[in-house]
Order: sequence, then structure tokens, then C-alpha cells
Amino acid sequence: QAYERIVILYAPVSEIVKQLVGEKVVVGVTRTDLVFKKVYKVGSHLRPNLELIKAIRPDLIIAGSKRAYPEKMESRFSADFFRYDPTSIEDIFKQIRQLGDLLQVQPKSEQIITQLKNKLKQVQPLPDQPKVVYEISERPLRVAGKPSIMTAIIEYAGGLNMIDTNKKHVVISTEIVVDINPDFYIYQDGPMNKNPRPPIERSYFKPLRSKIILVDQYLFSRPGLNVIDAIVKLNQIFKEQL
Amino acid sequence: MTKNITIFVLLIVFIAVFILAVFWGAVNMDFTQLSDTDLDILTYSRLPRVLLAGLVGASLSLSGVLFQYVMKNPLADSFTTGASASSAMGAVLAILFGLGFLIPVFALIGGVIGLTIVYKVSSVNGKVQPITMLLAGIVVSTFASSVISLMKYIADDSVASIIFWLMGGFQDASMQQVGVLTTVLIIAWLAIRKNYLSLDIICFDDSTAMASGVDVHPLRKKIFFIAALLTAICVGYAGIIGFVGLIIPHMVRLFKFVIASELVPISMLFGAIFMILNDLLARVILTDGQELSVGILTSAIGGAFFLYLLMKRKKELYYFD
Amino acid sequence: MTKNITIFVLLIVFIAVFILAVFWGAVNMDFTQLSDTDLDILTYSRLPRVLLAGLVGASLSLSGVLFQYVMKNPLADSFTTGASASSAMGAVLAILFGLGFLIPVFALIGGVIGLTIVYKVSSVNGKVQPITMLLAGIVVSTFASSVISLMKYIADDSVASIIFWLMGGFQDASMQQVGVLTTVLIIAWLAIRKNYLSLDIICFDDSTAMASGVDVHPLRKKIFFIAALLTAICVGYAGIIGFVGLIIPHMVRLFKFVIASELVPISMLFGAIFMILNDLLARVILTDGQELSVGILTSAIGGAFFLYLLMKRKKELYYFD
Amino acid sequence: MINIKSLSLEQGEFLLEIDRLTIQPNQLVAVMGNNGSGKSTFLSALSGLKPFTGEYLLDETPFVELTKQEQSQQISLLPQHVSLNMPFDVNYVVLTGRFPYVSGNTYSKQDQDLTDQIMDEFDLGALRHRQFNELSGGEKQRVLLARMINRDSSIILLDEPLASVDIKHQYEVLEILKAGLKNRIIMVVIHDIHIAFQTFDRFIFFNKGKLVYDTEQSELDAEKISDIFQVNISFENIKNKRLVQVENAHL
Amino acid sequence: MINIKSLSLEQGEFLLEIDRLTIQPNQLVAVMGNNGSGKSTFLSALSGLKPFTGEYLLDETPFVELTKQEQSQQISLLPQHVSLNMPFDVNYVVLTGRFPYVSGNTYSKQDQDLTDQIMDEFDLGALRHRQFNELSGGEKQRVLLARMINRDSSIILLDEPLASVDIKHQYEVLEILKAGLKNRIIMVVIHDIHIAFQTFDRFIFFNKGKLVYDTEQSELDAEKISDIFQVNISFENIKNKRLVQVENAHL
Ligand SMILES: Nc1ncnc2c1ncn2[C@@H]1O[C@H](COP(=O)(O)OP(=O)(O)OP(=O)(O)O)[C@@H](O)[C@H]1O
Ligand SMILES: Nc1ncnc2c1ncn2[C@@H]1O[C@H](COP(=O)(O)OP(=O)(O)OP(=O)(O)O)[C@@H](O)[C@H]1O
Ligand SMILES: [Mg+2]
Ligand SMILES: [Mg+2]
Repeated sequence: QAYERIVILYAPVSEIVKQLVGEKVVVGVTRTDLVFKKVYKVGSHLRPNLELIKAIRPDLIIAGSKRAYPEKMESRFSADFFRYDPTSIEDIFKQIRQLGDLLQVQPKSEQIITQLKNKLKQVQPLPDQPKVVYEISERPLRVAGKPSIMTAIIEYAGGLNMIDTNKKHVVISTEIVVDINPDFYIYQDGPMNKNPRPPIERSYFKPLRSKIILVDQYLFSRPGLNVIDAIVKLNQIFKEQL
Repeated sequence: MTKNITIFVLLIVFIAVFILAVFWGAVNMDFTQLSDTDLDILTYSRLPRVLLAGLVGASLSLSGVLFQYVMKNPLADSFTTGASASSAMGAVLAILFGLGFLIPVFALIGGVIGLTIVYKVSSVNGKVQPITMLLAGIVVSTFASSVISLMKYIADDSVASIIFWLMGGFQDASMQQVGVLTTVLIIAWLAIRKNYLSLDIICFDDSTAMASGVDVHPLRKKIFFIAALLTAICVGYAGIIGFVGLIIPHMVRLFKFVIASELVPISMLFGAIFMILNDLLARVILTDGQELSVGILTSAIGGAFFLYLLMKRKKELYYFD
Repeated sequence: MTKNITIFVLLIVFIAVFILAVFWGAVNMDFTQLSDTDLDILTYSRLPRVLLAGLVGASLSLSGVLFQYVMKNPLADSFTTGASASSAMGAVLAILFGLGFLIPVFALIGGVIGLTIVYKVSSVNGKVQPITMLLAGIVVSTFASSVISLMKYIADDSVASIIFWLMGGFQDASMQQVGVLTTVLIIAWLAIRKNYLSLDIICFDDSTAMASGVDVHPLRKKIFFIAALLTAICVGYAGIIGFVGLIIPHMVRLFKFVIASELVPISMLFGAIFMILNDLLARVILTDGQELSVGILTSAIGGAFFLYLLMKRKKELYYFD
Repeated sequence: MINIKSLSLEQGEFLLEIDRLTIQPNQLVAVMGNNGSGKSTFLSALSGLKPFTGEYLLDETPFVELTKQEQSQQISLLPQHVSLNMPFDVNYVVLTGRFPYVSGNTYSKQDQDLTDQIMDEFDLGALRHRQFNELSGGEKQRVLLARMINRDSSIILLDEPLASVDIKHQYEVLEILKAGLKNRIIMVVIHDIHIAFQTFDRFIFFNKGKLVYDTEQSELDAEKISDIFQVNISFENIKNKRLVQVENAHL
Repeated sequence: MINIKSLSLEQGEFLLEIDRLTIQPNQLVAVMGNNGSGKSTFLSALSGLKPFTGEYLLDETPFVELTKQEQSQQISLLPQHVSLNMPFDVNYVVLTGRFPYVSGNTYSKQDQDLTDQIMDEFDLGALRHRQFNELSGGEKQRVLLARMINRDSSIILLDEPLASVDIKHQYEVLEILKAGLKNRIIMVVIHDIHIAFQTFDRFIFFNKGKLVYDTEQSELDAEKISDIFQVNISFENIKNKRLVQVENAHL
């Protein structure tokens, strides 16, 4: 095999790696990684422990974006680096393919991609394109912008993210949301938005007339294989409620 | 006289700024013909927000002035005294536990605990030593900050949310908050008003002040707790908006208002104006309805302005021990 | 005498702590039989890290003492003087531009710019007013912090890495950094050593100090910039590890070492020990190979200890004007 | 009237002890003694700034039973060193002397009038708008004295008020004090024996924390005083005035 | 030797002007004048603490051409008010007087010996380990005087050094100053006319910023002085000693 000691520092990619090469070659993951349970934990995904990583002598390290894991880190290890940082569905396919090449399991990766594409076929066309706003966190009110995986999900599911900025998430004026008056107001629950108040209970959203959808953060904001499920699910909701 | 004229001018500016802030925002409205949505936005979003900004500005300025009287140190403010940080610690705890709706309560509890520690550590038989208080305050403040950092650590994924919340803002303003803070601020101000003359006298050394008929230590305790309470509520409602309490009183002093009966009201009024303007800017400076944290602006704008004043007047700087 | 005994005891403690810190870490090693990987880890990770921690501890304590001499204020430290924040601003800029390897350089540039502003604002004809300096420092500090906040805002998904970098730590330690900081620290210390007696004399009022033969203003400038330089380098290498520079000197003073020739070296040694211990704790306290930010620990442990000292000794607190 | 019985006060290693002392109004009382003998400590104790044990009555009422406010309404003290950390002007500093008489939160027109009058008496008219902290040492001291007189309390304690005041104003201050003696107790710490022995009515001397000598002017005993001060002091009467001489072998 | 020609100095609205002044060593010079007349300002200027215009020579060399270090090696000043914000003990405060003589970064054994000796002379032995900031006013002042003498510079400027020092020590200090006069210039600001006119050799008087009178002791003119001080001063010779009397109509 191409690599025998892989360390994964970015949990969303774990499921993909597992499906590509199984569990054996992965020797280290971050603390919150639930896919690989019996391997070394090398710290949190935001602050991996360099000493520990060194000690398990990886030959490949899979990390997230360059911003979250500065390039400087690469020079501290003799291992190869792979960056997994998709912002669209196409990106996900592309990067799965790249990973397949890198790990020399091309057939496997093509197989996964085909599976995913098949699943995507469940998505049904909608009569109208619903206007959507996706809340990432309540305090302060942060919503998903264009280059985010959430936008990709929304658009694949047939909706339109009304927040048109080129940042992944933005702190937005409550006025604007009321003014946009979206058809669907999606808010997530999870570590990034713990126990959010339902929008209706917030005084600034008293006038909001949108349909409210509560979703699971893990399903919607991690750019892993889960994204496809999220698309299908959201599409269903749109379909039912329109 | 200058005092009354200044207050009058500031009042007019205040009204102008207030109107400006209500008329201007992320959503453009035609005020001759308000739609239902417009009215909704005004009542539920914009108006409470402008009001809360003004109130918080005034409250923080008041607490800053008071802390400077208690500590006899130019660096005293809600941060150095531990009030901000311990309230914020409470608030972040609420966020971490997913008890967002309890943020103000947690902030208040955190603030009260922090300040009781500061007070207990720095008082011997009811006597408060400003120097010990200052040190105890900065310790409690740093301690609370480190707990906040720890929570950020634990929070991992919600770290961004904590950070942005802490940077401060008035997004969440509601009329209920406006009501509470108005009440508290008025009570606090009335309680302080009575002590204007005493505040001036504690600018002398302690012996002189006591021999002048001011019961220094109970007074320190009183204004310390009033200032702390104000800070805790502001933090609970709007996060940490640092620097305002520190800088506004210094600016007012640079304009030669140094007597409490001038310094206190002018600082409050000036603080309110300053905060409303900053919040307005925070709302409209970015495109597409994006918002900036108001704390960023207060520090940047306030800082630049104060630096300018310092440079212009560096020769006539007042003594502060 | 007590001085020499104390230094001797501290030196022994230092050595013990140093050994402990090298032997103990996230990876357990059999020191009778080191594998290649173990050796690798020791030479490239652990040893530089322990050394850097010690150096940064000593440097920050030194800079804290110096700032307190310059500002004549108990709250003076690298944060209140603007040194930390402006260096951090530089560093964060580097992170934001994806120039991680240039962090120390950016930090240094940021620090120098910030401190030059503070110095320029607070000096008239080469004379420095501590009070103005203090205010200018806190302004620059807050200004820089707000720029950092702004960058967090802009940073989008690297916000978390900025935050955690800022919390401070020695993960990135390398022998090259150890070499640089050793050199700088030794030079700084030698430069300060010459002025031990002058440092004591500037604790008098300015007139007395000048009339005693100390050229007060150039001295202030000199120690201000030395302290600032040390801070900037430390920030560049290890992020913001607050509080150490503030608290270590105060603790040493509470043990009655108040003369510069005692206060300075003891603070440095104590700071080094304190920092190594904190870093050790940061490395081993959590499970799953997680590390805590050392800044969190220094504040929490240092804060608790200092609060305890303050309470025990509150009656004998020294004057600090 | 001040009445003291077995008052004692500890301060570090220093112990202040007063067996028995009564001070009646209408007398200008000098508090004298060498450095560190406890004069300032004594005045601090009298004005309630330092805790003491023993009996201390003000007009029959135990001092400790008075509220702080009552204490400060009756007694005012000018400490040996005063500092101010706000840039108040001279007028305002003197005005703050009226504090105990103000019930609201501003000084009244009458307070300002009294202040103006007292500033004139103390030759401070020209300094009115100057910043207190920018005055010369003696000017500051005079401002603080004016502030004390503005306090107008029934017991006035002054700790070395004449130090660094020029001769002219020393005499003027003494005149003002004498003029205001009626129904008042005024106690002044003073080192200048010439002025003291010529102008004061009564003297209490401290030595190492003990009140060792308490006398009226007419009965001043040069020998006893010489003993206390450890210098050779003699009196001589010239033109109806007592001249004080200090013998110093070496000068 | 100090040589001054048309020296002037502005400070707020105050103007100090000295037309011509020469001070020779071996004389104890009193600097006198009413509050605010410019005495402290004058001493500050002499020691280089305040910028001035005009000519000021030290032994023929213009003062401004000396380096700061040279200036401070020759001249030492005790300001009117001294503050210290570290809890140094008395011994160390006096020891710091030796600063200009130390080349390294510690005081030598000899410095400590001299300090011990001087502390004994000033009766400070018992206070040696006390914190400076916890002393009484007069004790502090004596510590600072000891520190000045420890400085041992050739020009010594003392701004009201005797204020709040007790009589005994006033005389002792004066003795020490007189004993150390050889080849030295010592200038002292003093308000106490009794002590001044009895002990000093030369007098310079300031009035509203101007040097108005400059005289030897033997030629002191009571009228002129009365004019300057605005009080009625007369001299009387008794037992070979000049007795100073102040007439005050009201006391
Ligand atoms: N910082 C200052 N700013 C403006 N004016 C000042 C300042 N310091 C002193 N003055 C003024 O300068 C004049 C001279 O002051 P100086 O201290 O020299 O007087 P002095 O003769 O020493 O008086 P004293 O006997 O009271 O000590 C005074 O009128 C004083 O008010
Ligand atoms: N804070 C303190 N801690 C310990 N001892 C003190 C403190 N303050 C004063 N003392 C001591 O108490 C004694 C009496 O001091 P006090 O100030 O009453 O003397 P004094 O008679 O006023 O002297 P002076 O004439 O110098 O003003 C002195 O020996 C002094 O050193
Ligand atoms: Mg005294
Ligand atoms: Mg003077």
C-alpha cells in the first residue's frame, strides 16, 4: 500500500478514508473523531500535539484548510500532507478522487463517488426555488454565506441562499433577515449553536413569517459524506412544506 | 456655566444622533410611507437597539468614572477591576451550557462573585486600600479571562460563537432590556448624584478626605458595587465593550471637566452619544447587512481620538497621583 | 545575603524543574534506553520547548519589572504598555496572510511600531511623562486588540487558529528560537544590570532622581525599549502569555525583595521556573494528547497564588504611589 | 471640651500613651516635641483616623459613640502632608472645606461667598484660578489652611501648618487663628519655638510617645523644655516680650 | 564658584530674573523670600532641572556645556518635596546618596561605612531598618538630609531642609553643614529668620521672581528685610548674639 501510517487531523474526512482503505493504516486521529475509536488521539483538531504525532511516525497527514493548519506545520514532519477543504459538492467528489489516487485505491474511490451520485438522484425538482437563510449561530446572529458547504447543500436541494457574500459565515443584521423574509429559515443545533432559542421566541424575529426548520449541525455543516444525506433530507423538507 | 452649556450642546447632539441612528440602518426605509415590515423592523429591531446602545454607553462611562474614583488610578475601569471579565465568565458559562437565555443572569452572578472576591481581598476591617484593590481586581480579571479561555478550549466548535459574542454588540436588544437598564441606571445615577461632593473630596489623600468629613471606606464600597453592578448588567446584555468606560472619562477630563458634578453627567451623556454612533457605524459600515462588533469600533475610534487628544494636550495633563 | 541564598535555592529548584520537564511529557520514554524516535522527540520537540519556556518566562518577568519602573504604576506590564497587543497584531496579520513562518518578524515589526507610537505620544523634548505613557500604552494596546478582533472577523475559518495561537504556547519551539532569545535576553540583562542602582533611584520623584545624578528620561527610554523588544520577541515565539510579567515581580516584592539588584534577577529566575512548570502542566494535564494553552494556566495558577499572597500580606503592602 | 483618660495607641513598634488630658476652648494649644515623639499620631487619634483604646470624651460624650458624621462635623484636621490627584483649582480646593455644611450636591452661593472672603484673608485672591498642584509649597499650605478655616469646625487640629509658610503669612495665619478662638479648640503642632512661646496660650509636650509636660504660657519652664527638646533654651524678657534663646555651643 | 548673569526662566505666568550673582565657596548661603517668590525655582534652575536662558557658569565653565553626569556630580539638590514609591529602608535610602561615586552596580563596603557614619551623625541609627515611607515627617526629612550629605558634592542646594525637623536636630544639621563648608557652596532655602540670621553667612532675597537683596551677615539691614518680608523685623544685640525680633501689632 501507498501509506501505512496515516494521521487524520480533520474529522470530516475520516469516514471517506475509512471507506477507502479501512481502519488498519490510520494510526492517529483527533480527539473528537468518532470514526476511528481505537487509534491514538493526537489532541484536538485545532491544536494537535506535535510531540505525539512525531512519536507515532506518520507517513501521511491529512489536514484541513491551510488557514486552520498553517503550512509551517508541514515542514516539521517528514510525512506527506494532504489538504481536505471542499466548499462544494463537486469539490467533495474531486477530493475523494484525489485521495483515491494518493492512496492508490482508485477503483474504490470511483465506487464511492458513484454511490454518492446515485443517492443524489433522490433529489426531486421543486415547483419554486425557495428563498433560504441558514443560521449558524444565534449569538451573535451568524448565517452561512456563499462559499460554504451549507450553501452547496441548500442549492442542491433546490433552494437559494439569500445571503450573498463571499465569506463562509457572516454576522448579519437582524433587520436584513426580516426584510428578506425568506421562505425557509433554517437554524442548526450543535456545538456551534448550543440550544438555540427558536427564532419565534426572539424579540427581533417577532415579525418573521418564514417556515422554520431545525437541523443537526453535524449533518449540515461538516463537509464529509454526510453532505449527501443532508441534501436529500433538505430536499424532502422543501418538497413537503412548499 | 460652561457645564450647563456643554450639557445643553451634548443633549442636542444626543437627540440628533439618536434620530440619525433610528433613521439609518441596514434596511432603507421611506419614512414618509412606512410599510408594515418597516414598522416591524423599527419596533422590534432598530429602536430597542439604539436605546440599549445609548444606555450601555452611559452606564459604562458612569462605571468607568466611578472605578477611577475608587482606585485612584488612571487605568481603573471595568476591565482592570475584574467586573467585566467575571461577568463575561458567567455569560460564557451560560453559552457553553446552552443556556443562552440566561446570559444576563449568569453575567450578573459572575460579576457579583468576582467583585465580592476583589472587595474581600482588599478590605481589612471595612477599610479598602486602592492599591490592593487594583491588584486584586487585575488578578480576578485575569483569572476570569483564563477561565473564559479554558471554556473556549473546551468549547472547540462553539469557540467562534463565544468570541463573537464577547466582542460585544446590541443585536439582541429588546425593550425589556431597555426597561431594566433604564431603571438600574437611573437608580445608580441618583445614588451617585448625592455623592458628587464626596467624590471630589476622595481625590485628596485618605487622611485629608476623612478629616474633611467624608466617610471614605463605606463610600468606596458603595460606588465600587454600583459600578460593578452596572458593568455586570451591560456585559450580560451586550458582551464586553471595553475601553469606553476607561476612555470617555479621560476625554471629558481633557476638556477640563474635573469636578464630579460636571465629570459624571457629561461622561454619561458623551458615552451614550459615542456608543450610539459606534453601533450605527457597526450596522452600516459593511455591505450586504453584515455587522461589525461594536467593541472593535469603540476601541479603534475611541483609541484614535484619545491618542489625538493626548498628543495635542500632553503638556497640560492632569495629575493622577 | 538573603538575596544570595534565595538565588541559590531558586537555581536548584530551576534545575530540578528543568529535569522534571524534560523527563515528563505526552510521550513516555524509557530514559535508560532511548529509541531513535525518542531521541528525535527530545531534541526536536521537548528540549527546545522546555528551554524556550524558561527563556520566555525570564524575559516576560524582566520586561514586567522594567515596565513597572518606567511607568511607576503597579498595573504596568507588557499588556498595559501596548507591547503585547501590538506585537500580537503583527503576528495575527502574518497568520491571516498565511505567512506563518514570518510570525516572529511580523510580531517584532508590530511591537516596534506600537511602542514607537507610545513613546512619541508621551514624550515632549525627550522627556517622558509616566502618566501619559500609561494612557498612550493602554490606548495602543486596545487599538491593536481591536485590529486583532477585526482580523478574527475577517479570518472566517482561521479564526480558531488565531485564537488558539494567541492564547500562547511553546509547541513551535525550535533550537533556533532558543538561540535567538538566549542572545537577546543576555544582552538585555547585561544592559539592565549596569542600571540596577539607577532603577532604584527612579523610584523617587523625578526631581529627586535627577538631582541624584540619574539622567531619568534617557534611562526611561532605554528600559522601555528593552522591555518592549523582549515582549515582542516573546509574543512572536509563544503568543500572548499575559500576566506573568505583571504578577511575578509583585510576588517577588511581597517577599521583600525590593531593590533592583535583587528584584530583577530573582524575578527572572522565578519567572523561568514558573513558566517551565506551567508549560509542563499544560502538556500533561489533559488526556488524549490534548494540550492546554499555557497562558490559561499562568493566569489561573499565578492568579490564585497571588491572590493568596495578597490576602496574607494585605497589611504590609508596599506603596506604589 | 476634650477629655482624655489613659488613651493608648500602638503603631508598629511605637506606642502613644496619654494618662490624662483636658483641653478647654478659647486657648491656642501648641503640640510640641521632637521628631517621632507622636504629635501627628496624637492628632490623628483625636480626629478618629487611628483606632485607640482608652477614654476620649468630646463634651462628655465618648468620641467612639459619635457617628462618623458627627465626629467630622466637630473636628477637623489638617494632616502633615496632603496630596490631591485631580487638577482642581485653588478656589475649588478652598470651597471643599464647606463640605460638612452642604446637604445637597452643590455648594451654595453662601459657601462661595465665604470662600471668597477667606481667600482674601489668606492673600489667595490672585491664585484663585491656578491649579492647586502647580503652586509653590508655601502657597499650597496657605490654600489648605484657608480650606481648614472654611471648615469652621469647633475643634481644629493643625499638623505643622506653618512649615514652609513665609513669616508674613505665618503671623497672619496666627492672627486669624487667634481671632477665631472663641468657643473653639485649636491645637497646632509647631516646631518653631520663637513663634510658639510668643503666641500660644498652652503647651503640651510629647516625648517618645508620652505626654510629658502640659503647661500654660505663663508657667513655661525653660529647664523642663530644654530637657524635652535636648537643647539649651532660655527666656529673656525684653520690652514686655518674652525672647526665646537657644544656646548652641558650636554655632 | 557660581557665576550668574542675566539668568531668566519662565514658568506659567511666573518669571524668574537674576541680573548678576556670584557665590563663593566656604559660605553658608541662605535663600529667602516670601512664598512664591521663586526660591525653589531658582534652586531647580541651578541644578539643571529647569531650562533657563542667560549665563550660568560653574567655575568658569558654562553649566549647559557640562554633561548631565558632570552636572550631577558637582551639584546636588534636596527638593522641597520628595516621594518614594518603593518600600526601601532607611539605610538604603541614605546609601543611594553615594550613587554618583559608584561605577559598578553595587555600593561598596566603603559606601556602606560612610553611610553608617552619617546615619549616626544624624541620629538615624535606630531607624536603620525602618521603612522610609513609615517614618514621621521630621524623621523622613532627616533621612533625606543624611542622604544629601552622603552625596558629598561640592555644591549643595537644600530646599527648606529644616521644615518639620525638631529644634535639636535643626541645630545639629546646621552644625554638620557648617563643618562641611570647606571648599563647598551650600545654599539653603529657609523661612525661619531666627535661625537664618544667627547662623548663615550670606543672604540672598527673592521677591516676585527678582533677586532683590544680596548681603553678608554683618551687613544685614533690618529695614530692607522688613520691606521684603512685609513684616517689621528688628535686630538687638544681647550677649554678643544678634537677637531677631518681629513686631506684630496684633499678637
Ligand atoms: N508647575 C508650575 N506651573 C506654573 N507655575 C508654577 C509651577 N510651579 C510653581 N509655579 C509658580 O512659580 C512661582 C515660584 O514658585 P516657587 O516654588 O519657586 O516659589 P518659592 O519661593 O519656592 O515658594 P515657597 O516658599 O512657597 O516654597 C509661584 O508663584 C508658583 O505658583
Ligand atoms: N505607618 C507607620 N508604621 C509604623 N510606624 C510609624 C508609622 N507612622 C509613624 N510611625 C512611627 O510612629 C512614631 C510617631 O510618629 P509621628 O508621626 O506621630 O511623629 P511626630 O511627633 O509627628 O514627628 P514629626 O515631628 O517628625 O512629624 C515615629 O517613631 C514614627 O516612626
Ligand atoms: Mg508629625
Ligand atoms: Mg519653595
